[in-house]
Amino acid sequence: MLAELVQFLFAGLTAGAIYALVGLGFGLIYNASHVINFAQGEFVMLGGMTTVFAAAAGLPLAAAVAVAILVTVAAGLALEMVAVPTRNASVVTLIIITIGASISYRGAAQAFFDKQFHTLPSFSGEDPIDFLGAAILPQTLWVLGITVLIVIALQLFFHRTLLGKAVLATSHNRLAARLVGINVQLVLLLSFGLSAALGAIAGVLITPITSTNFEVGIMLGLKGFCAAILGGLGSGVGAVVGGLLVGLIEAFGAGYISSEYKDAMAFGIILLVLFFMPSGLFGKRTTERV
Amino acid sequence: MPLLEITGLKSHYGRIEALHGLDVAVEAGELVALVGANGAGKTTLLRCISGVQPVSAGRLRFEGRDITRARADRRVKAGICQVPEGRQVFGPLSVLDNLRLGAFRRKGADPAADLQRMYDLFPVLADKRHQPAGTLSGGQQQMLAIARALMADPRLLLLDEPSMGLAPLLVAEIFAVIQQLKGQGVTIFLVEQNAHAALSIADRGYVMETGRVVLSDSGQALVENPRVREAYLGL
Amino acid sequence: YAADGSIRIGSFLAVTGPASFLGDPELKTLQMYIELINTDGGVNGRQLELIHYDSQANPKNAVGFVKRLIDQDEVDIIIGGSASGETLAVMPLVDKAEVPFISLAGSIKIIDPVQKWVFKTPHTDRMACQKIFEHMQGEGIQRIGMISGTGGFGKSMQGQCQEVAGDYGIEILADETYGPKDTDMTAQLTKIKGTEGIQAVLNPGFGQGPAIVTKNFRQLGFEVPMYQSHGVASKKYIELAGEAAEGVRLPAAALLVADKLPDTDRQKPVVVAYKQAFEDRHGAGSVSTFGGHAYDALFMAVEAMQRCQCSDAAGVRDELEKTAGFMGTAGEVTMSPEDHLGLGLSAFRMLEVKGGDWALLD
Amino acid sequence: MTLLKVDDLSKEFGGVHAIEDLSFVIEPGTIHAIIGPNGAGKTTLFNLITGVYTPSAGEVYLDDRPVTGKAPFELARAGMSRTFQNLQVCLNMSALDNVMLGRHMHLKPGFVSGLLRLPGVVRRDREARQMCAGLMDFVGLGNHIHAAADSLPYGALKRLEIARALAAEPRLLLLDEPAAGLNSAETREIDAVIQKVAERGVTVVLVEHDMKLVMGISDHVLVLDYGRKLAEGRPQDIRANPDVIAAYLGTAHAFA
Amino acid sequence: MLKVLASPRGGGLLVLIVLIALLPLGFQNNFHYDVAIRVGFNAIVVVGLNLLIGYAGQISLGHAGFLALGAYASAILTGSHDWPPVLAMLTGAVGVGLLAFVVARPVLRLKGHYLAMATLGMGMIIAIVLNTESQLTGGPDGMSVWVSFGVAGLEANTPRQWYWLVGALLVVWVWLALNLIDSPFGRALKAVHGSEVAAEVVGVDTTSVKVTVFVVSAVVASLVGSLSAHYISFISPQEASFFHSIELVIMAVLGGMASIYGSLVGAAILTVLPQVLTAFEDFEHLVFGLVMMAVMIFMPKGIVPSLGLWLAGRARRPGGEAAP
Ligand SMILES: Nc1ncnc2c1ncn2[C@@H]1O[C@H](COP(=O)(O)OP(=O)(O)OP(=O)(O)O)[C@@H](O)[C@H]1O
Ligand SMILES: Nc1ncnc2c1ncn2[C@@H]1O[C@H](COP(=O)(O)OP(=O)(O)OP(=O)(O)O)[C@@H](O)[C@H]1O
Ligand SMILES: [Mg+2]
Ligand SMILES: [Mg+2]
Repeated sequence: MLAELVQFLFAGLTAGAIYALVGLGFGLIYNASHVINFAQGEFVMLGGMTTVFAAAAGLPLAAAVAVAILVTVAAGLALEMVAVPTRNASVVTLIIITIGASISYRGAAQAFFDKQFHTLPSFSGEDPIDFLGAAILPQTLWVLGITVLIVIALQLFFHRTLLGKAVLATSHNRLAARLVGINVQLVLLLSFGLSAALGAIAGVLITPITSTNFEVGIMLGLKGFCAAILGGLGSGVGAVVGGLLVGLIEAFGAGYISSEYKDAMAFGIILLVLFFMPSGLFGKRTTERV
Repeated sequence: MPLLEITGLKSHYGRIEALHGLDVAVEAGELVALVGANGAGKTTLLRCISGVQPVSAGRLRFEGRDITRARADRRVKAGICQVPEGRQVFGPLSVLDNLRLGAFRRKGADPAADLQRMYDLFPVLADKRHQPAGTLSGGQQQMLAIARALMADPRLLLLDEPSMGLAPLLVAEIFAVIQQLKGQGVTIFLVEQNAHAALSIADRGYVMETGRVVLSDSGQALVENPRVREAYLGL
Repeated sequence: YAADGSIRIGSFLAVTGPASFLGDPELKTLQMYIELINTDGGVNGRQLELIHYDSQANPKNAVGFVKRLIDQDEVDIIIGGSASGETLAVMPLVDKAEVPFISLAGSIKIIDPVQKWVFKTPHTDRMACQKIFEHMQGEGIQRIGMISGTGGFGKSMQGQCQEVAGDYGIEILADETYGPKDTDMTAQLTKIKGTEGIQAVLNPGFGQGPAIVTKNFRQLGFEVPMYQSHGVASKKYIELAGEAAEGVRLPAAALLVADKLPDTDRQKPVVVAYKQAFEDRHGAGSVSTFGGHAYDALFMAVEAMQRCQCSDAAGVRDELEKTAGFMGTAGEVTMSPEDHLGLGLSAFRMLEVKGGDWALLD
Repeated sequence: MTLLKVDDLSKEFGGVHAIEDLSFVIEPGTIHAIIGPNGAGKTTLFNLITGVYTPSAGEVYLDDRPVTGKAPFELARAGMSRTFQNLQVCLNMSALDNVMLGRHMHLKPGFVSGLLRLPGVVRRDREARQMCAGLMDFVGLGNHIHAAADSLPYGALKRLEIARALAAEPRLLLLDEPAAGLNSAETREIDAVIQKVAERGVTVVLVEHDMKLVMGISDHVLVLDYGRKLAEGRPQDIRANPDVIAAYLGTAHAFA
Repeated sequence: MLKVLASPRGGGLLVLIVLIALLPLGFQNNFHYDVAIRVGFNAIVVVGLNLLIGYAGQISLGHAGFLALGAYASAILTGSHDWPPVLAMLTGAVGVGLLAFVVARPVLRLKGHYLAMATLGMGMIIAIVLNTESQLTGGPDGMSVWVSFGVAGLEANTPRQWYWLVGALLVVWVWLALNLIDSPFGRALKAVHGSEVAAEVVGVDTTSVKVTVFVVSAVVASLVGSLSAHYISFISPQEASFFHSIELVIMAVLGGMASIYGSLVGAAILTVLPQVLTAFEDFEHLVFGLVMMAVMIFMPKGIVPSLGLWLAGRARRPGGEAAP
């Protein structure tokens, strides 16, 4: 019984950590621009796919990962440069631009890589670790560990550094940000670049678990969006809690109730949470006054 | 050589020309006031100077260097700071963070000392330093906007209606601060609806009407000018 | 037919979207062989022209494209429909327009009841269930757990297997599902593992899902055998699941074990040739039974046209129905007015993954 | 009968008492000013009265009936209308449409009648359009009638809000710093507007830091400080009140 | 000329009618009718959605769910229960209307991206139910709709008949929508977008406005779902998918937010474009994405409003940053 429960728990944590990683990327761009980047999942895809193909081309794995991060960051910067100069565009317009970008990245991956699924070797083997009778893959621990590291780094960046504050300021009021001397363009490039890098790292980390192909970004992006919203947009801790929660609901839902409706349960619970906490679990209440 | 020299400045919103070729000069250490009716283009002018509003013709020179195309953040670095119309504080950030961001472009300054100066100036900001700026009252936000600009240690301070929404006591105080800053050698370009007070302390003043400078003279002369008295001072 | 005298072959395949690993090799196969046939002088002295649209496995897109193929492109025959949903969606259209249509999808509903203009090449999902259960019966397995994908294929297999299980004295004690893009299935598998008396686990599904299921299956240390369906019948599955795939059993066409077939096997020349041709062009290990479905459809059609020396719809259809002893990648096909599939259970082979490759079980 | 009665009203924001145990009444047909230092709670009070915030404690009565907790639109329909210190203008609409919005509840704004464009809708709309253009003229926006709201300068937006509030034909009009951003000459125009409105029998409550305006037109002044009542009375008394001078007006202030 | 086109009842509708009347002259085969009919269906849904998204500023990423519910109601009621199509359609619409009404209040309290998430979740739940309850819905393989659509003996069977039916419905709906946005209700709708508090304090019950338009757009989607189910004679859970919802939103935004005619243009472009792009084969998706981005970058307000502004010579220069 306990073993089963622990197994469900880790099933949830595995999926959840993946969602959390993607959710963090959403938060990063949101924090700088108030844009929901629907191409976030494609960053994850590009990270995984580029690594696979670079490795297949003969690069050692570490070099392949570096190449993948570079390629993905370039994709992120390119997105920022074409999308954000559309300054007086509404948020919805920007969302549509990022959807267009996600379709393009997918299309490019399909045309220049292939349509097959691919996988990468696990970082430290496939032998499951026994924990209270449950079997856990070492790769899951990698994902969880790096997620924690990233969230700490982001937390420090946004709460402890002036540059982090400048990023937040930029998203809230671009005019005022320029008036206090923030190089808005640079801040945006920085956050898109970081977010892409984060996506690429996520892609490399999770490919051994989930495998990758040119379309994996869609569902990962969607789940990452759920994580970011459930946790409260812009909150790093929120994205992680949101991601893990979605993963856990799915795992426990599948384990104890119905595997067919586990996704519906996750969405249902997100809806319920939002009804009572309209800005997510850790989201800032709006501070604008009339 | 004037600190700020504007020649033939034009600016557009879409195809509508809001500024029709302005010539304005501000000497170093001067306090210059700009008055004009609603929609005269005062705010537009200040935004052009700060580089957040595109210039369609004309030149802006700061210390003799052409800054017409310079990025806004470069101008801040060069010492041009603005208290914008409508406060524009960073709502979700704390008061303290707003102030720190005011000094974003300053290297090597001692923020603690400057912060203390701001808290002395506006004690309420010290009380509320950890609150999100968006929850402040209108007047408190105005104080924050002023303090934020001062944190940058400006050489040219652009003030767009700094007394708006402030209680009478504070209005008097703001004008005192402006004079004090001038005493410290800060050059000030002041847009103010409280035209009487502004012109009274200004070295010189400009009067704008629908995108043009129609009058410029010493502050005192403008206060006494019958046309100004009638149209802007309500006397 | 077309003004330039060529024979037009229309096709709609799920080249992208959730079923892209079906549509992609199918399209590649069609393209490759039509090119080859054309360099050999075409069919009945006429060139073949392929007109293809990517349906993304969305029935609505498929309906639109089939209308386009019929009304605008005026094709002579349609080959396509990688997935069952899109095939079922367009069947009324081809029926009304009276265009011969060979489907590449699995569902038994496509040919049962028989529709005049609709044929199909792959084994049905029902046959796969039967083949698997037949094997289980032989192994003395009576109680199983099942974990299926919720996509069209998995869901259909799930239903069919439930229906025929009783015929083989098999009881499905646990019946779990997972979404097509799920990243972790240990929760469902844990539940199956906790079910008393399970002697085997069956996982119908396609895409990366079965590979994850397989890995999770090993992770949890199951001691019973795992059965997969023909939905994973490509080398890719072994690659993705890695060592975890060792010992997994599945029913599949002979194509997967082309080289290992005894030389006496009548199917051997066909599958070896196809495998060679495909892998020469798209890389070693790239062949799958899915592309083979397209191969079978194309050549069945071509042979029908050659037999009747015609390409008009009615002629080709009638001739297709008379297909007999056609040796394709899926097996030997003999159609009749009552059977628009023409494959028997024997066309399926039971395979097992051994040493990172397929091995014949029988 | 009192028009508005505020009884022991309090509002707390996470420990900050923006309004504390405040009580006062407003008689119909008067101009009532509320002044006080920045952060005294004036805007919060407006938000409480108009239903934008719900009070932590206390009651608001309109025509002696309790209206605490009612939604802003219900209070608007009961005869309240207001402007905002932090402008609330619909920038996606034309200036005139913003004012027309003020007429909303007088136009029988049904969904079906709008869908079918029944003759009554057209007629009422045309009349409203005329009336609202007149109102814009009245507040000094005559030359902005066809402008897009997002192209108006700050001062014009403030007046636009006044016109919108007037279009609702309220019995009780609450103005939050109507003269902010206006120069002295323009303030005088607003002064005249307010007086004319009051003459028509509308009760006006005014929050304003321009003492010349406040002292010139109000019948009654309420002074807030730290969310509490500091003083209340006729303008001339308030001006001389040492507490008010110390907390708000300042001695240096030479008001005419 | 453009002013006339852009002014609601000043001729735009006439142009639309003439266009619909003359278009068949250029049609060479049934496929062309088919594309036009699908443009029409999409346009009707998108006009409704634009009332919600473009005018009231409330995003929904779940409307495909409502559309699919309408489609399934029609399929199931006419198929398994032998109901007349119109009755089935109306029953579906009432059901969807009720559902939308029930969820509207809590959902529409949310703002921006949170609202997007909630509506997306709602649509996903609908899609999952349709996918899972295969006894009723046929599961992922979908189900056929055998009954032809008809009222009182008049049936739509040929593409031509469908074309005129859809064309007529589109014209009526566009006319109604144009009326609506030019009415006090429409002003309230726009005000909800502009500033909810401002609308509230002049007596607009913003909640009820939002709920009304949400329900209306859902019902319109449901009706179109029913009709298109009969037209295509097949439905699948993909109708309810998140992609379909997104596709509808893209049509609204691409054509132009808060623009009725924009919705028509958006629907037309997004329906026709994929047919054109098939020529690019492997690069189809890449090109499609790039086209979408390019349109939104160069016409951030959407095609119709941006062209309108541009032609009217009032296009804002880029970089003019308005205070938020
Ligand atoms: N975003 C905009 N779009 C179009 N026109 C604008 C925009 N902003 C300002 N204008 C126009 O530019 C002119 C100058 O406006 P500006 O804001 O500079 O005036 P101002 O002198 O600061 O007025 P106020 O005293 O009210 O602040 C006005 O006629 C105004 O209508
Ligand atoms: N949402 C909120 N959260 C926290 N504190 C708030 C909030 N709203 C108002 N306050 C606090 O309540 C106090 C009263 O604010 P209010 O805006 O009512 O002042 P005011 O009298 O209108 O001032 P001003 O003249 O500057 O406009 C202020 O100290 C403010 O910081
Ligand atoms: Mg201004
Ligand atoms: Mg206030």
